[in-house]
Amino acid sequence: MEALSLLQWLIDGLIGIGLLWLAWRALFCPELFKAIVLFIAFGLLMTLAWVRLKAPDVALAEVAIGAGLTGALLLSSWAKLRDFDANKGMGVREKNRVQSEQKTKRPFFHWLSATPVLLMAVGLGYGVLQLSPYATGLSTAVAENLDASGVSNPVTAVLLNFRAYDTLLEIAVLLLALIGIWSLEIRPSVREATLDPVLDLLARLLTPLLLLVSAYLLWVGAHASGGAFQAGSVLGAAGVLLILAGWRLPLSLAGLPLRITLVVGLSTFIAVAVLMMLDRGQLLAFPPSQASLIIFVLETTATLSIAAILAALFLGSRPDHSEKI
Amino acid sequence: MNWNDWLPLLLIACSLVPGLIIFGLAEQRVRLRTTLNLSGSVINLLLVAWMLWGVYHGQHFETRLPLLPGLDLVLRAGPLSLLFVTLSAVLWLLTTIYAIGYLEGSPHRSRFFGFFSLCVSATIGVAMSGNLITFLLFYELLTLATYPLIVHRGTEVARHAGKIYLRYTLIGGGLLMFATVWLYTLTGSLEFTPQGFLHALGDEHRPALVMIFILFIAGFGVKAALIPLHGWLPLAMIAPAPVSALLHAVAVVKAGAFGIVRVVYDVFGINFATDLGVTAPLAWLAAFTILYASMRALYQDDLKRRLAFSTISQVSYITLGIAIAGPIAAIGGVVHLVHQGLMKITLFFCAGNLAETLGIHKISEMDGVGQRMPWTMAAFTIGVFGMIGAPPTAGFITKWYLGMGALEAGQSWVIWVLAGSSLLNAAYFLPILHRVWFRKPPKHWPEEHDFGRQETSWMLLLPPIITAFLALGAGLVAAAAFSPLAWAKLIAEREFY
Amino acid sequence: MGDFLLTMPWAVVLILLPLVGAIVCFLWPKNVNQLGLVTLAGVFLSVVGLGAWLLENGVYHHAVGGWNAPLGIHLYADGLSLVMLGITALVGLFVSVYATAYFDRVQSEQFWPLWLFLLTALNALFLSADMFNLYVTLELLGLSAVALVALAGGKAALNGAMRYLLASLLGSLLFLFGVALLYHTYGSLDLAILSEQIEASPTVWMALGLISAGLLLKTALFPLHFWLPPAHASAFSPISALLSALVVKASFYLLLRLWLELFWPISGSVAGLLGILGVMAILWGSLQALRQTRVKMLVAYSTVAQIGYLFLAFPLAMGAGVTAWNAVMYLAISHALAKAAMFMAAGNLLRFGGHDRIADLDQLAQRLPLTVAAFALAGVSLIGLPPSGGFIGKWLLLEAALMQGRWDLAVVIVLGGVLAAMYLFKVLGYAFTEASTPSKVTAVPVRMEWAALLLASGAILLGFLAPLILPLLAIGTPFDAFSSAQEVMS
Amino acid sequence: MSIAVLYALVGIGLFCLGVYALMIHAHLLRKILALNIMGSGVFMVLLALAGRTEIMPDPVPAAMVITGIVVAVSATAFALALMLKISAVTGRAELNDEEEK
Repeated sequence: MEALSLLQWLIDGLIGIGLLWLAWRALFCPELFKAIVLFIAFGLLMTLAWVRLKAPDVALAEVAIGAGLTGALLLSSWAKLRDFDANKGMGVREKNRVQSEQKTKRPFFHWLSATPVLLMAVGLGYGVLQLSPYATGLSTAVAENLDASGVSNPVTAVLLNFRAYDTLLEIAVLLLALIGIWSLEIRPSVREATLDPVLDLLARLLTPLLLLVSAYLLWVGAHASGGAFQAGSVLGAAGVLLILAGWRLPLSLAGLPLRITLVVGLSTFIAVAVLMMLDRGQLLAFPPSQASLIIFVLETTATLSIAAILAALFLGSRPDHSEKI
Repeated sequence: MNWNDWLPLLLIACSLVPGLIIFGLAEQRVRLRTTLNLSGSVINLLLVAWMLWGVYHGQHFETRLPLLPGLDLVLRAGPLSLLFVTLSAVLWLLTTIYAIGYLEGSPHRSRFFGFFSLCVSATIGVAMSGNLITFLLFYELLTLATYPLIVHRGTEVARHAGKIYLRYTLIGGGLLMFATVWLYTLTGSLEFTPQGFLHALGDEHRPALVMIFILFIAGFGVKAALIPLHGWLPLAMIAPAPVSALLHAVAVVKAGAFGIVRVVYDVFGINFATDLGVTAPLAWLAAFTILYASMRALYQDDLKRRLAFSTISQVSYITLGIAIAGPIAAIGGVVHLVHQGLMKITLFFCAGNLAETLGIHKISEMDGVGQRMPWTMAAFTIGVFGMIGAPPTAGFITKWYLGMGALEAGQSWVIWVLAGSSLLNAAYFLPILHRVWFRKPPKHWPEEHDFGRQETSWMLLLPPIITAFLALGAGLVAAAAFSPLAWAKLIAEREFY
Repeated sequence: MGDFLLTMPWAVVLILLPLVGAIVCFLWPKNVNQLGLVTLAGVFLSVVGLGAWLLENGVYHHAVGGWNAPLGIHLYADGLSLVMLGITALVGLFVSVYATAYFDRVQSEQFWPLWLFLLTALNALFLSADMFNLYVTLELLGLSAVALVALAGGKAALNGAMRYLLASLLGSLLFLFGVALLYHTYGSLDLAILSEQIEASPTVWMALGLISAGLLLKTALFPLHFWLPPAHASAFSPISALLSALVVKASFYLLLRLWLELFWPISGSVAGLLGILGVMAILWGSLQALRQTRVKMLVAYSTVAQIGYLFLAFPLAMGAGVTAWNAVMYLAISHALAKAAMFMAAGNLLRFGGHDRIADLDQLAQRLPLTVAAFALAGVSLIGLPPSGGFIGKWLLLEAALMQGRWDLAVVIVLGGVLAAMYLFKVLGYAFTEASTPSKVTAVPVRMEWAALLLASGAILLGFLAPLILPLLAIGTPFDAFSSAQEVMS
Repeated sequence: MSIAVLYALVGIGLFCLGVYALMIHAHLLRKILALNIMGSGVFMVLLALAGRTEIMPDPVPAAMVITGIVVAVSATAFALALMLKISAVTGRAELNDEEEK
């Protein structure tokens, strides 16, 4: 028992130090590309930390979204930045780029910022250490009401029943980010559209697998770790892969049909909310007998939309506009 | 619903509503604009007459609307209010006629007359205010409404004058707001009450009250152009003549002086103010302003600037009359509200006529102008004698009561101030008269406009002649029941006994 | 009809209606203008309905999903939320009408979904009583606001948007950190439950610090205002109007709500700090505004200064509770109306002359009288001259300051008004003079001029509506939490 | 000190590192990285502190963190797009302070 505990401490200590070290390196290593790779590694280690903290749902979300999709977004943005620089055709561009990637404010400013940050760190640490050693969460409240929620995975119960309103707004945030990006009117870069045979093969092989995983995660979310966000991000990853391989939506689908796919999750959520309001007088109040069905419908449509939005976020430019220009 | 409850509001509406409509009128709709303007001012006069009659017979006119918890917007027609309202109503009608003639054919007239009406509404509001917050409201509205009139010509000089005007008046306004709120936190009331509402306050508040008094005087002193707060006034001369007339005789400086009257009489109460020891320094300040501004006037060649310094000097008679703190001097001070208005507006009308008809702006250009424009200069002469205080003009009445009041209150030094001021007035006005009547006219006037057989347009000529007669009349029939003097006596009685 | 008014769940409609509107505008962009205006009208009516409900029944509670706190999320509305919702709907309606004339086809297709998301976020924020839910609404608010700023597309706007985004995200994370600490101290996210249990402890102090810092950053209180002028000045004018009038107020509202209901027992002692920052914001913002040579930049710095006023209430509340809070709410709504009108007016003159250089305004007083009138009326309220909403607000604030002998604050309140007059009349003065180099002019749509003027008149009208609005604010006595704390102390 | 507190302290460390990096870096991609690491730090505090007692894991913080991760990726995607746009317009992926004056 004692040895096990020591081992645990060792593992957790190493994870903690590793996280801090990776974060430090990702933030301060001279090369941006390396920084991004370190950040992805950081995300993977975070996943491990979530597992250690007994939060497998979060771990799944982290690996798919935190490390995976964010990493992909960062890398593709970095590549596009490099292309801009290349197109400008500066003579000493490589040197310039490296300088710009490392550029920080004046040293005086470093100290000026470091002091309050250190103070804050000390204060926060003290505040956390002063917390009572007994958690005062809502686990009992969740457990007591789990039966009425329609699912047996407590995290899903919180996300889609007890605090479904948060989730509704959260899907709105996702959609909003996409609409925001589209309104920036970024032109697609030429390079994106070329087909890469290796990636193409990879995409062909992986897409069905990812589809399957996604469907499993969606299904399992009701009683074990998984759920709409994890499923959606895996499905979205399939989309990202297809985009990387050079695959594009046919123009006939890139307009209204795509937009409908993007909003179907949020719309269903709202529709359910309103129906429940009319039926039971309270927003998003699911009758316990039908709760599991309702949650399944919500999750399915949400998965579809989340996947579509995430893939579209990755693409960046508006598919129906890009062809017109 | 009692009709009398809404009469004060209606009085304001009959200049405000035409004003707002005029803003929306196209530039060419001269006839409609003129009709609106004149009918507004005529209705206004009739209402004032009705209320004068009513108040004389003991009726009560008061509009009260809630503004904040515990604070109302109050418009009330008391004797003091009506004195000022009557002056404004009469002079508004005349100035409107004058302005129509003066601005004929010039651009932006809709804007001009709109703000002009707004300005009069604000003045009437100031006059009728039944408490300090209402007073403050209309007082600031007046500042805002006069600003576009001052910068009306749109030149760089006008913009600068407007900027300086605002800087002075808004800082003054800020002080007033400060003082008013401070007073409110001490007393919980702002209602104008004869003989004040502060004497009930404990002795420990005396230092605070002295500070509040100083703040009030500083705030109102800006518009009343007490030295050293007068800097904006000579600059504001850049505005068109009707605006100067309005600023000097009716609206702005008068509002300042009226504010001082209100604060001393209806907020502090004259006895309490004397007791606090704040009236004597005020009297010295007023006396200094009277003499110093007169000295400055001596050195001005620009006619309107000389008149401006004369205004600074004359308005302080009002303050002086209040600050002497005796019933007879009070009569002199209050009645000067009206007298100064009548006399000074005459002078400004005449100065405007000279500028508009002959292009004369400087005193050195006025040689022999009496032969070219006898009627205008006759009115001017009456105004000048009034200013000097020669009997039987209105100015004489003022000085007589001020002097008697000072003696009665045991402050004989005031006599010397009055004498000195009269001498100085004579020194800067009489040489003008000499030039006008006894020198030979030049071959060409600086910029002559042709008005046919008359010396100038009748719309420009009529108002100064009427005001000159009024100024003379106020002196001649001072003993009559409805003369300004009779009202001033009524007001003083109410305050002192 | 009366029954209908009282039985409809207006609060829920206020959140879902703009959200549905946003989705519909996104799906079918053909008729965005009409769709958007209908949505806004619906939102406006819903606020009226909610107001009627509140007047009848007092505060509004709604347990979303039928789950009571602490498990579920509560919607909550009292007088404070109602007034914020009302001002949002009113300003939103006018800005929307303005926007239909301001934007071209493509721009309005982009504008409407984002603006309706913003409106959803605002309404949801004013109605939420759950700390984590508030975090989500803050993110929704921040992202939509930044996306709106970026619509203008130019160098300045993109830079402004980025700065704004970084500040906004940093603010949200600080807020979330505070929420995490609170959750782990008391095991709840519900405001009411938290407020019953809260007491001073190092953790709670840290939470207070983090949450306040995050919200102050979003409210752009000096010295955290650096992001505001570039973002507000470079966005499209109707968007600047929304940001200055509403978005900044939302985080201020939240700060006020949390300090009043959650932190007051402990935060009273540090309220003076906010007051000092407020004073500095007034002075610094005004001086910066005086230095500006462009109208929109000047108006943006004026926002920095006016935000300072809102924070003067915190040190004053100790002795003059309700008066100070009434003052600050009155100032907030007057500023919302006036500043929106002012940005719209600035948009008009930009459209008219193609520039907003103050020295070259070229006789606008004659050529664009409605716009200049709008600017002037809005200015009157901002300066705090009577009769206007700003005057009532400053009067109450001054009263609160003088009641407890805070001369320093009283002087700053008056001085700030004078400074505001100086920089605003600088613009107005040049509207009377001729420019040295006349520029080509474009006609301004009538709708844009009237929208600005009516909104500005609203700011003036507020000067007479205090007897109506102050009782509304008192529904559910949002400022009572404070009074009881005061009693305990005395 | 329990493992929960250990992770919470790591979270605080990540958060503060992120704040520092956000303040001193000029390149926008770094700033975005910094915000993400800050976010991870907050999430870690939020979740770790729930594990102070060993009865059963509290699902509410987990749900909040999942929501937070999704919000963070939305914000990151938008920030990156904005960065690309800035870089396309100005030629640099930095905020230019000088040009506002």
